[in-house]
Amino acid sequence: MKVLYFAWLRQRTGVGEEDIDPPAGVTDVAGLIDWLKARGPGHAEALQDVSAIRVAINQEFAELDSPVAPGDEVALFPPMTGG
Amino acid sequence: MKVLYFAWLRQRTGVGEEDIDPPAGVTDVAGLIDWLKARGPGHAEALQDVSAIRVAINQEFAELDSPVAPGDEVALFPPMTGG
Amino acid sequence: MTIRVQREDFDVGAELKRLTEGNHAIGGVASFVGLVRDMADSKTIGAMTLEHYPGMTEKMLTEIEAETKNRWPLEASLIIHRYGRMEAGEQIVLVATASPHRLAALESCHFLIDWLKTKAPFWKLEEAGDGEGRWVDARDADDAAAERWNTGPTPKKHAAE
Amino acid sequence: MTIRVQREDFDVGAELKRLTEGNHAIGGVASFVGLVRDMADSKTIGAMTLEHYPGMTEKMLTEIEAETKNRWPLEASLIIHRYGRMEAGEQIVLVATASPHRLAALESCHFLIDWLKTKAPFWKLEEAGDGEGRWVDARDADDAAAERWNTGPTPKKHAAE
Repeated sequence: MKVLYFAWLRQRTGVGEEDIDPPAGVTDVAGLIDWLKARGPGHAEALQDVSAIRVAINQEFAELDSPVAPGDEVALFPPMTGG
Repeated sequence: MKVLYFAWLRQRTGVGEEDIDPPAGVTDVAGLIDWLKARGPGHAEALQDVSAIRVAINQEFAELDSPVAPGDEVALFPPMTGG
Repeated sequence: MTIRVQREDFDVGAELKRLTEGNHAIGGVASFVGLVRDMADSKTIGAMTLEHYPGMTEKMLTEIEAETKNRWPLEASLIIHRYGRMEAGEQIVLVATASPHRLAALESCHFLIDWLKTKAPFWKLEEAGDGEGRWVDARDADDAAAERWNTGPTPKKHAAE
Repeated sequence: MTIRVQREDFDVGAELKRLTEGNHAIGGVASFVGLVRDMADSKTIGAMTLEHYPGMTEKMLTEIEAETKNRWPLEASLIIHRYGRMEAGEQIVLVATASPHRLAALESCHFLIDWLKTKAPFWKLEEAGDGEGRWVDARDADDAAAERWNTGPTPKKHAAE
């Protein structure tokens, strides 16, 4: 599974992209975020407030209860501010 | 008094602009239009349906009961279609 | 704040560039260009001639622009309206507004063209395929579009969006 | 129907010209240009950097453009969005729509920029005068502006205005 971080999530985790292999118990976005928090203090800080995080799975918007599977590209980012 | 005609009012009257000297009894736009109708068959045809005519006095929009006076510039035209 | 009534064509890119040049308070520029299209009421149109009321045209455009500035916080605005004969595909009119705020630019541009259509003294004579000239009728939809800005819940001035 | 996501600046005049060239069915072109302004929340901004999600950006812009075409009768449309570092006064984004009808062009242009602001994966990092970078917060007003197009009485397709 590939995880991408953008904007302040990228800055706080200190990584733009990482390949991960979460355990079988991680089946949805909420579970994935919980598991990612344990990767270090930067991750823990970046991911502590899930209400501030938006998610896309394979470049489609998703929710906290959306299922994730091996091979997915999961992106975590703040609300968008383009235009 | 100067009268200007635009669009199909200009075409039907056959004149774009004319200097006129209406009698003292002509005191408002409606009276002026009635008086102008007698200037010829083109004028009579152009001015027969006052509901199709818009008016400006001295380049400000006016109504049928707006007063007119010697020295005024009165313009008669159909509803506008610019833009 | 610029108003021009002219026979000749205009360069949209150059005009928009001039509108914003050096003004870094501008966050958004909205514009509308009206063109002569080749169809009207299911008839083919080759060209049209725009007649106007010199003097009153400039006066009305100035009033419309002043009203726009009164309603929205604008940094710059522009109205260019052509008159005379124009063929299908030619540009007729350009309105543009620049504001710190996106919504103010978009709304004021929409307002400018809606009001211009019913309040500026222009008249269109279309040349149909048969060579006949036909004065275009005013459309109820245009009156309704202009009227909407009188009755709608438009705030007087957005301090911010 | 054109979508471009690019580092370099764009020429609004040339883009709008290309949009309408040779298409005489077009009666109106509406456009919006977003610029970097030098003030935000009462702070002076010297420059900003736009980060985006390559791949998903193009995908979302394509979906937004398709939705726009589905709602309004358009002859042509254009979205150009830049990324990377831009200084105050620089152009960030251009959206433009061309339709036989004025109202369709104006409304669809407004819709495009409103939806783009909340649905395209871009993030702004502002450089304040003190050299500090600050990630811009999403604004409730932008969400409301985008939401309006879901609940408003927008007709599916205007046959004519």
